[in-house]
Amino acid sequence: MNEIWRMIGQRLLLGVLTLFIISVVIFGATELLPGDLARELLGQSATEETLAALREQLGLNDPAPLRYWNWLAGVLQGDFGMSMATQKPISELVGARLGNTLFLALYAAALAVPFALLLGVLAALWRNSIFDRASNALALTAISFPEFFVAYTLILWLAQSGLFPSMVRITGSTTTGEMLYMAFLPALTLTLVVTAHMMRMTRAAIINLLASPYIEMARLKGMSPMRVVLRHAVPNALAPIINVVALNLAYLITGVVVIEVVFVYPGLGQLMIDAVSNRDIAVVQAITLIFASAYVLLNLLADVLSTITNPRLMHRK
Amino acid sequence: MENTRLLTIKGLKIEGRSGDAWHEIIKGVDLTLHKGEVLGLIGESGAGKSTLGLAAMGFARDGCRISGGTIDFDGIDLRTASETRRRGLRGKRIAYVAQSAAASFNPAHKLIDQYCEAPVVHGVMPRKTAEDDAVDLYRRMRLPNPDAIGFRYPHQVSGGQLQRAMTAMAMSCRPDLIIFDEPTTALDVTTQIEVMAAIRDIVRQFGTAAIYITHDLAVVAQMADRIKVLLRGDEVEEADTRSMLAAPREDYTRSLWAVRSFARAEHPSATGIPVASVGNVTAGYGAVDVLKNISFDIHAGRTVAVVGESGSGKSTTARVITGLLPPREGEVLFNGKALPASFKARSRDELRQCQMIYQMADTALNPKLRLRELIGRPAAMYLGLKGKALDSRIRDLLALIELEPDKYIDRLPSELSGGQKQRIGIARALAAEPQLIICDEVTSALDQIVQEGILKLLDRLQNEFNLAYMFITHDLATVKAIADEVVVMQHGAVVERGAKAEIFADPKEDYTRLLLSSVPEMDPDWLNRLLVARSGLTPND
Amino acid sequence: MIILISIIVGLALFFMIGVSARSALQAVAPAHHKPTFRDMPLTASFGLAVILFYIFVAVFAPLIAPYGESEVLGAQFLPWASPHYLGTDKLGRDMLTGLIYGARNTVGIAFATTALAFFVGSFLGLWAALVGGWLDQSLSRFVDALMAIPALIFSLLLLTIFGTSVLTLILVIAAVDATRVYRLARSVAQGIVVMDYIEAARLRGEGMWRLIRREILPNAMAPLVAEFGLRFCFVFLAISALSFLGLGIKPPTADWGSMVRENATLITFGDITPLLPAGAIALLTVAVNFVVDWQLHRASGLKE
Amino acid sequence: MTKHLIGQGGMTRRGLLKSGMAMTAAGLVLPAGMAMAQTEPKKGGTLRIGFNSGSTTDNYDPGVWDTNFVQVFAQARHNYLTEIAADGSLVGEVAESWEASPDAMTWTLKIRSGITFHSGGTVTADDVIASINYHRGPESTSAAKPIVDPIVEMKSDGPNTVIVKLSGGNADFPYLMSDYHLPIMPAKDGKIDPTSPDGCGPYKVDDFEPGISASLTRHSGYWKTDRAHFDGLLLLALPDPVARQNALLTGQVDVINQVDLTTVSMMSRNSSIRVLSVTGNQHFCFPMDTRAAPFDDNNVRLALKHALDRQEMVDKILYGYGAVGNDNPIGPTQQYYAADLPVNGYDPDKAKFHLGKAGLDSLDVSLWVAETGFTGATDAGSLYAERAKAAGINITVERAPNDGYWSNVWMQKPWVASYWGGRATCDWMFSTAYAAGAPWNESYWDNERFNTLLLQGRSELDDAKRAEIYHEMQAIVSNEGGVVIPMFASFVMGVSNAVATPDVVGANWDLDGFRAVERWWFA
Repeated sequence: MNEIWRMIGQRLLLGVLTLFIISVVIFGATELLPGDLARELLGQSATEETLAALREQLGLNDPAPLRYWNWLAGVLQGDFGMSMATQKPISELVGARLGNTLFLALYAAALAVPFALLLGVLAALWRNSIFDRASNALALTAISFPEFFVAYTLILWLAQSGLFPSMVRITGSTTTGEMLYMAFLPALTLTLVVTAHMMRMTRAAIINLLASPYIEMARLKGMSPMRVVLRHAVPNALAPIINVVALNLAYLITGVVVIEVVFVYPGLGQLMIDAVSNRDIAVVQAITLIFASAYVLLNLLADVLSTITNPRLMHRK
Repeated sequence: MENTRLLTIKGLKIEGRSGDAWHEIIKGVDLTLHKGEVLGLIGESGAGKSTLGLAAMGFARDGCRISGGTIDFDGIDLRTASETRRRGLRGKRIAYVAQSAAASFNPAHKLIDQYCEAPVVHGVMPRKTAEDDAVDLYRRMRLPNPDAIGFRYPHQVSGGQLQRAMTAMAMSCRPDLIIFDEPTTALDVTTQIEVMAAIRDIVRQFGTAAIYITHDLAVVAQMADRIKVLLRGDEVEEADTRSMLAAPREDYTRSLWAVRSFARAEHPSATGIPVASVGNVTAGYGAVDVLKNISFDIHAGRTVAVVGESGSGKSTTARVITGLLPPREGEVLFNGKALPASFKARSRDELRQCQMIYQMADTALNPKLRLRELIGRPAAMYLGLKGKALDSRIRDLLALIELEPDKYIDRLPSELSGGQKQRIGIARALAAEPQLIICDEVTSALDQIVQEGILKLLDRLQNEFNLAYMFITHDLATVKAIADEVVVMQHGAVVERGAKAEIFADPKEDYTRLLLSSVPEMDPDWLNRLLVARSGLTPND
Repeated sequence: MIILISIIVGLALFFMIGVSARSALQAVAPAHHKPTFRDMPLTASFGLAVILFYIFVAVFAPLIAPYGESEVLGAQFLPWASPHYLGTDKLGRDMLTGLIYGARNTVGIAFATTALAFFVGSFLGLWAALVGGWLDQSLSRFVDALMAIPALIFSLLLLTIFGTSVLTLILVIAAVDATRVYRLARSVAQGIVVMDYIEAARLRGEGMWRLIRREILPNAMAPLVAEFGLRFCFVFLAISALSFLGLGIKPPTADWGSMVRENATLITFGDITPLLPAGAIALLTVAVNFVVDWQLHRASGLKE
Repeated sequence: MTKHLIGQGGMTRRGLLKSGMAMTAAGLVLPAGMAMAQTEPKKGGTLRIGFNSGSTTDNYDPGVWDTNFVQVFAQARHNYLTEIAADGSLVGEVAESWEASPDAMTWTLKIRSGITFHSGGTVTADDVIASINYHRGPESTSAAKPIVDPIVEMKSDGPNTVIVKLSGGNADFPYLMSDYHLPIMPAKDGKIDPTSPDGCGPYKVDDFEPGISASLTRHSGYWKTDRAHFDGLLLLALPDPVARQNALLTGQVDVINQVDLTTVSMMSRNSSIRVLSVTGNQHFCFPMDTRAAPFDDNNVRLALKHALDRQEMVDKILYGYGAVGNDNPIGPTQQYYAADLPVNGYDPDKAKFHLGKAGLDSLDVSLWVAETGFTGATDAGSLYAERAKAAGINITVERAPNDGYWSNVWMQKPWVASYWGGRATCDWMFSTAYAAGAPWNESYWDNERFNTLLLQGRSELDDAKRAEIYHEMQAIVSNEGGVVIPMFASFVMGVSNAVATPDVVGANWDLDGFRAVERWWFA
């Protein structure tokens, strides 16, 4: 167990390093973007005079390294700063939307993960059967359509008939039940998008093991195919499956801008896009770091789980 | 006898698929096994031993199918029985012990869970009883700490113990028949004896019938009541063990027997500066010393065999000489001159002088390169050969290793047999025109007849080019065949070294004696005698 | 009922194409490859047939297309009837022509992008695995950092900085993809560099470049090629997603990703026009993956 | 990157300076009130509008509003000194009446009494002064700064009178005060609070989540009794055109703006909604740099003006929701519109003829476009290029990124796509975009005769003479100008049949001049 803690510690340190690299990359990238916050805020009606005034007010005239340093110093003290475009603290701006993003990600994961694993296991069990081929072809088809296209199709089928709403409107009084109902279509779209990947990986990971001597041993012990797959193959295929699930969970948190737009879902992705177009660097940085942390933490979680579920790593000689 | 008949196989045909075509692996074999009887199945790789063994369970591997004949197990026709019916027999009445217990135990579950699986699923006994039973059987199998060992995971248990645990697991439902598929092949000689003894005892205790598959005649001689010899899916002959050993009827059987007789003439004793000299080398990975102060010399035209069990530091010694592992202390001299410790610091010519042949030709040859490049590259690189000169050199080398140049020059390694691949490894080493060749277990993955061919080739080349060989092996028979000098290693240290004749005739050290005495002999009573002789000397496993 | 019929017709087509492609390939293949094609599953031969068809269309687009790439011919959104068998688009351009030229542009761009990503990504990945140590660590950390930035957002940033010409689009998507390729190439190569033949080559004194090119790369090809197939298809989707965010390929260059985006609004009214480019992408994706699956299966040596 | 990365891009991006206000010589003082539809409006209900815009940076600061979400949101909670009525006339709002000195340099505004803020206070002259002052001065970052810059001094004369002194005579001043950046907000210590939603408009804010939604309820003390019929409003940001359409079709909203024209015909088949479209002065154009070759030769300009099929553009880019333009920025609804000008139609031969006069056989030019230029600019460019081929003109359509289009492409590249939100008066339009030296003279056009006429027209008070002057100016622009204006684009809205609209719907801005929230009602 100590080794796990040490691994977690090491990986968290590496994660911090990763986040630092990312913050430099993103800061550099936003610096390179044409135009600046002042120009974006004032829009086309900007004059040189008003631009200069606004730049002075926002402190945009400081050299870039100094601004980065100020930002970093704030972050190290736990203060992500203010959104300059909206003049609101980042935490206030990001807080609710982060909740929404996580809700949608978890909702979609709750649908997609069991579904994908079940399909993957069944496809491996009945490999090369009609079921296997059909689910594979369908899964491939689902991922080969752009996300917004899948979303529009679902709207055509499920929203226009009035079965589910095509847009999500969250107010203070929205209950979880209502949320589940309203967010069903976005969650379903995401499910279709990520299922294929997880299912194919599950199937491949299991089939990959079926040539192992211990699988043959299990069969020679007279175990049923279902038991062979579930009890003998799956526990050993967990590492790749956990990894692909983590990767897709990370995607569900970080990569759903398009879905947010189509279903008017107030998540972090839209906020991020807005912030980029406004050159609101503090917000871009904060959201990128949230996304990157999600990625880093999920990968870490995946590795920890892979370790815990692997007796070879858990029980040394 | 008729009523004690347990397994009757008649005219069994099994086909394997390559692509769309099916070809026969087993070409109509008969087999009869009585209750409590042990039948030895022997043959080289590709003889169909395992396939036949599995067929006795009504089982065909993926890509294989039983295409003819009958398999009658205690009145049940395994070919026509439903899959469910067959599943009901497997593990319960017919059990299987695989070659590599390390690979055949599921790494995700504890030993005892895997032990209990068959009895519980087949409804033979409840879990609790099964657990108690496991401990009992572990004890009978003379496993250390039988109460606790079941609660370990496979990777926490040594190979020999795992093999016994697997035999115990096969016994869990007290089957009528156990198929042992080369259960001791992967083990060191000293461990092999323990396992053989344990298996033999338990089979006798429960009166279980067994099919014992192996390629090692000496092993089968200890285990089986009867022996059946297979060659490429056909039966060669079958006879009672003692009569088979005494008087094999068929030429093929005799040729199997004869392999052991190869021995080359001893070379004149060493003179002059050794080609390579390992001087007081201590080396290791991290803080652990794998080699502890070892020294030995290799002279031109002579073969030094480095012998020891797995983990004794044989291969590490080779890594020190080649420069892959710079030693912590000591040095390697080449023709009296110190070599840079790391291969990266060595000159091209220094690299050329010392070549290596690997155990697994499959991993030692780049599977995507053709022989022309595999062999030609060292010649082009070290000797600067190009074009015609290079081509003719490659052809010469192929001819040297007895492969027809025109036929083989553009082949891929996958288009060669195991022995041919090993020959390519030899040709590649020769292409550099070295003084020293390190042979790391070069024959241990090969069948005995093929082994002999390789050894003869190596011997011829040594005479032709006055090569020095460092011959790493765990197989004392090979040592006997080819070595001039022997270095015995254990736990990273040299236990004993000297001329082959001296070592074999009069080993000075206990370990050397243990090693030598553990080599199975083709005498059915050898194991009994040895166990009696050793009863004072308990194994350290 | 219509769905049922179309499924039956689809399956029939699938088998027809698959079987005939298999026999055709067998007939034209060189002798020692004949067994390869004889053994291939129907899905793979179907996939191969589709891919060859796409390549044919892409190469000979100007010869096949009934009209010019940007030619405005008549009213917009004409129904499917002669002479516009797939109707016209919103400017009155022939839909079939657009799809045919789209094949050329889309497949061309996707190929260039993926090839570039693989060249850079696999070289760095193999290099890192081979050299190991400090180089491996720093490269891997950097790539980890880049991968932690969501791909879409990262490409969006880069495209905003560098503009949206076809060249920058290729470079940016390739850069993002290269990180994924690096990871794969590195992990595959880590399995290869421990092989004895690499040790033998190192002991022989081979240089880095030759080790990568002759010793490692040929053995890493199978998984890399499989990944190539997948990445290749994802380029279409990336272009499509980017054009959703307003950063796709510039007209009049017709590409399927942008065509899907352009017509996607129609789908909510049950119009099937957007299905054409989307279907073209989907068909190619499925086809490529069928072939990739087959190749992987062959490489894995599983007998089933 | 544009502000509207998502969706179809905003029409109102360029805000104030491209907006226009009617300036009629006779309209300096007009009574309040306007013609309403015959049916008696009903009270009640919550109007839900889906907007094509909405950003997380949207806020209450009047100096930065630039998308129709905030513009309508502003009109919903604020009143202005003046208002452009649906018919284009100017009416008083907070200002009851106004009066100018003879040199039009000093204006006296009479503040309507009895108007209350949501927070309770009454609107006074001080509030008005503070509200306008917010946009003035060196620290101001307001987009309306150029409008209020000519104000030299503002002072109150009692609680209901404001006196404004200008640096130069400007007969347009009351029009300027209707600008959406200039709401009247409560003053405290002579300053308004730009972060406060407080206003004296018809609705007060309950909740505002930038980039997502805003909800409002009726201000019980609102002074207009014949307006603001809804109990409440819900404004939703629905940037994706499909999401917007579906929201309307499935009854999740009552009104949407910027209907996706590709599918408008299919949408309109739905019997529960109707498509509302008004054509004003909003026009799409292709200005060229008349200083640079080859556009410095009017023959080339004429050739280009005859090389495009305007009707086809209206049909295919606007799907019929618009009108053909004649390279004249003055629209048919305007007072001095010259209806009898010869039409610059699609005529490849004529284009060739003009090209020949310029001494050219063929012409290769690049046209820079982006969707921010105008919605459909890329397609319009493709169409233009396709049609111009027949005249031997090869147009290379260069699609520029939306982001930075207005700073890096527009007025930087020799030939670009652009649009104007519309101008109600000739003087305003011409002096902004066609007068020599004007900052937004996007064609860098300098026509002596035209410039002289512009000054004459501004000072001319006689209607007939003005008509004559503006007629000539339009002819000059159409024939010699450097801007190709192929079409006038309508504002196209989707409206649920549950919503009733007046007979006359404002065409100066989207959604009934941003005032749908106040002028419409549930049937």
